[in-house]
Amino acid sequence: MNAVTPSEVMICAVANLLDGSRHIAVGAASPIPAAGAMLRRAIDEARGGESVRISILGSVDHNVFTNGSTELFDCAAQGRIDAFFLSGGQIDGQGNINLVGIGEYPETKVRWPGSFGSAYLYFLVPKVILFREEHTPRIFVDKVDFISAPGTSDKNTYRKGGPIALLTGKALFRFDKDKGSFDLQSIHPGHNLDEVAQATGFTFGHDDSPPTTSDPDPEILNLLRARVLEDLSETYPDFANKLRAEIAALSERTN
Amino acid sequence: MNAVTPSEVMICAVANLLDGSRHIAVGAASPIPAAGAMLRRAIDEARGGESVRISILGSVDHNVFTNGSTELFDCAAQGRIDAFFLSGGQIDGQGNINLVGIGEYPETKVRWPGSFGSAYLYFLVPKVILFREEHTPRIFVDKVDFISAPGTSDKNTYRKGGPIALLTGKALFRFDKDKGSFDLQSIHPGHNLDEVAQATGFTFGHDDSPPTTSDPDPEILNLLRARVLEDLSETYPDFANKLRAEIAALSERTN
Amino acid sequence: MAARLSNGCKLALPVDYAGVSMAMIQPILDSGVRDLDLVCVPTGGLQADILIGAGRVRSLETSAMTLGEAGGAPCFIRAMKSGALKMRDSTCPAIHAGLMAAQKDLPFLPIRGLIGTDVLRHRADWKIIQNPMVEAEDKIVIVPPIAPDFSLFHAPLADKDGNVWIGRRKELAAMAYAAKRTIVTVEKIVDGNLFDDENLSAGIIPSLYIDAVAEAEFGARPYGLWAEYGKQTEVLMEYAAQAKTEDGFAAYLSEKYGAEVLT
Amino acid sequence: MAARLSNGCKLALPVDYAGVSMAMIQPILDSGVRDLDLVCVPTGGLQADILIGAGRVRSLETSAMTLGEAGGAPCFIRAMKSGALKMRDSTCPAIHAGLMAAQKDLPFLPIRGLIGTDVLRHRADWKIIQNPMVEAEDKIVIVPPIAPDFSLFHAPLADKDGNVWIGRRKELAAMAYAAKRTIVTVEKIVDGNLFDDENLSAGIIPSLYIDAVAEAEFGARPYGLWAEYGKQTEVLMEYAAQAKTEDGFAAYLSEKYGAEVLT
Repeated sequence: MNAVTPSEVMICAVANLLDGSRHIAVGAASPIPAAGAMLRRAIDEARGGESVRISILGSVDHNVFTNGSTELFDCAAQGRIDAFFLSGGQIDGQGNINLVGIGEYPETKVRWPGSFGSAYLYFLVPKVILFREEHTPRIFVDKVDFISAPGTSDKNTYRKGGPIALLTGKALFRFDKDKGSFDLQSIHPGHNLDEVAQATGFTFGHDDSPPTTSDPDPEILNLLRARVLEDLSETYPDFANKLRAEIAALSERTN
Repeated sequence: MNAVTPSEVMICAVANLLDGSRHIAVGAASPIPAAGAMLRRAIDEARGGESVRISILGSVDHNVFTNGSTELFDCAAQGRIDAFFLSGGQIDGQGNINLVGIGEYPETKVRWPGSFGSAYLYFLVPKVILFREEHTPRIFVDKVDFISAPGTSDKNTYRKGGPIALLTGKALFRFDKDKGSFDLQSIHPGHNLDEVAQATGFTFGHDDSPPTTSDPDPEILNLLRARVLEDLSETYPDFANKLRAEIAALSERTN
Repeated sequence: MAARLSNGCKLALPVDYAGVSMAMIQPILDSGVRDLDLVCVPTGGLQADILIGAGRVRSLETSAMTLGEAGGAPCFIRAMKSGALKMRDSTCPAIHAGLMAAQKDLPFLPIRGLIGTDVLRHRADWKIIQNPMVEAEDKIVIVPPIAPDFSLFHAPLADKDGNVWIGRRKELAAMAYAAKRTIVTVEKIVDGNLFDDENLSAGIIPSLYIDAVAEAEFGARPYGLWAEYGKQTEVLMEYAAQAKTEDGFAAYLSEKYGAEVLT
Repeated sequence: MAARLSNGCKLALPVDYAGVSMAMIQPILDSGVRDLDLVCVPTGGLQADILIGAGRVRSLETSAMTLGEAGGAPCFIRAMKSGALKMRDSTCPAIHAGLMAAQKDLPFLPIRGLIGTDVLRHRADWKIIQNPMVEAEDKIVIVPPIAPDFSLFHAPLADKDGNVWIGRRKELAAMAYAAKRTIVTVEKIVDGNLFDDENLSAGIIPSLYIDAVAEAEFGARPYGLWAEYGKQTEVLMEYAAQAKTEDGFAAYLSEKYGAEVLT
């Protein structure tokens, strides 16, 4: 059995969620989603499939956009982007996300940067993966204080996309669009249902004994530790070094 | 007294009409309007004024647009273009222009190219100069068969521009926006009121003895025959050569 | 590449001076494709006229059809008189607005002007609405998206990854953004990646929007290619003379392309 | 150049990575201009935070304010808590749509998404309308134009005629198109005309849109300039630490710019 770091578990989970995507957009400050996208590309190429396109926003080298920062949004509207990642200062059980602040708007007690493109992209990108490594009741609340973007819309609202999953440092949830709520899909190694329930401020569906997030196949882990780490080093050198160190520490412990 | 060719009379009339413009757009196939714009620029520069900007559509060298063919229309909407030229297969006494055809649309007896940007620019460019060298009742009709662009609009219609004048090979008319009709301003040398009235299929206001379109001052004629002819040679070599030949023929006759 | 075009598809073509893929006429005629809905961005010329004359075009949306100095487009004029062509007369900025609506996948875009024109009167697909931002009467026209199934044009350069360099002919980019698929011929396909030269990057349409590229030297002729080579006006004149009659055009089509007029 | 700015004017600033004219902060502070209505295209950072902290900003329209890896924008956060800043929270594509409406002088542009968000709920200037193109219920948001009095940014090159080369940072062009006036600092003003190199032309904003240009080497620092030099994250970190308190920011402003916080 391969020992796997927590980051690697999340990266592999992201790569799984991205199966079937042709074009994935990633924010510049999102190394785990980017690594997941790069791993997806490596897996598809290794299997002889078509190479997935990855656009890292704000990057010179990993970004083919030439029509300014509006191009991402035009592409999303047209279905030229299959998958994107969003996060939130608060995320609630209905899939609503809050990137603005805690308390009464506008003079919120805590103010975060703002909604960015979420109020648009959440409606238009088919696969939006919610990613937040920190998994605490502070973040995963019953009801967000400000809806930067809603998890679902009524039938009459034009909506081609939305959340498909929520990935945290402890677990992976699937979003059920029809119910408008999350179901626990798997718990990462080293965590358990009680802990996840305690850390989550909203109720979610789950089996009595939810499965553990599966370790990657050895071939996939090899792709991640060889080619993907190399790809990452160019764009996210700090993250790549940290991941290398974690892998090294892990192999010391397990040896 | 200077002898002046008919083309020069029209070029000087255009330059007069363009007084006060900062940015003039000209179609690629319009040498007389272009020459008038170039003369306007030369006059302003000779008088120490600011140099007027001239955009010749479709030209590589005399066109600073870098945002595709939509840029002209965006600039016009914003008031970044002061003057433009339009023509028509038919032009009527209300300033309506027809660039589409004669007879019942769509299966017109005579079909011309189409409305181009007129249905938009006529509303938005402050000074639109109607220019048509051929002056016959076939062109200057009482009522156009198809309105590519109307001479006037009602008060509730958003309109920042429209026709200010109509220049032909025989005469210069001013457009009266409030009345929605043309007044004869002057008749070019060698023509007379009867002839102009015969050649015009619509009624127009006029003095009993309309003035003759004035010959240019010698300094302006010098600018035209030196600097402007040189500018023209780059963009409209055929027209420049023709004009040079006409000037030469004229000076042989008058010497 | 012409095999990708299907009967009844909407095909966008660029204005004369922007980069017309004249080289693709032969394969289009050979493919037998018909019932094309042409969109000229924003005006049409020789390429559209040949396709109309050859009986391949069902409808035409354009703000003008002309051969420039060579005069009117003869096959277009004949087709208009005979009623063979469903015509959607437009105005340049409405074509651009329609493409922009498609680029953003919006159901409409507003456009000024047009009110009181017969252009608007004959466009059932355009609407006049009250400007919802103000109380006072302010009518404005809205136009629907123009989303071509294919955009086709000619450009100076492409690389092997499918990135295409158009320089400042941004209307070609607008065509590619709006279309479901884009087919391009280029003067030259170069090794390496065009993005390696950041100076060029502002003029690149990324391969994201490009479905097929083929090399065709002087592929715009007799039209010119912006800043690369000039227009052959005499060839346009010859065409205008030959295509003046239906028989003359049929002979031209047979001689030059080995093709027949479809009826 | 800052003398051109007037009290109460609307000033557009670009996103961190596109070319922020940090060099213009000193002259803006020196000019004493205040009550600025800032528009960040589409997000703001250090430049906006300094102007807010220095008491020069009346309102802010942006889709986010952040120092990136250096965390939240401290003066912005303080101003929000104190209610000193009229905030217009937006979303990136709505900022772009507003600029595009101004570029085309349209009274509104439609935009998808947004329905059911609190972003929309707090924007009295945005409206929901029925899509006039269809009978079935289809609500869509429309946003008004954003027409800045001034756009201000930093670019790699300009020529003496006032043409500015921005490469593929087209959001800078969008800012210039939308604004009544545009003020630019550049790394270098070159002799000759940038249009002489047709390869560069696709990345040029023509002087038509440019009202003033000044040379300022490394004028974006501590931000980077796209493909020219990198960001100095440590300087942003230092700022974040110093500006954490009101007094700390006042000291920073005094030391670095010899300026005072206006109240």
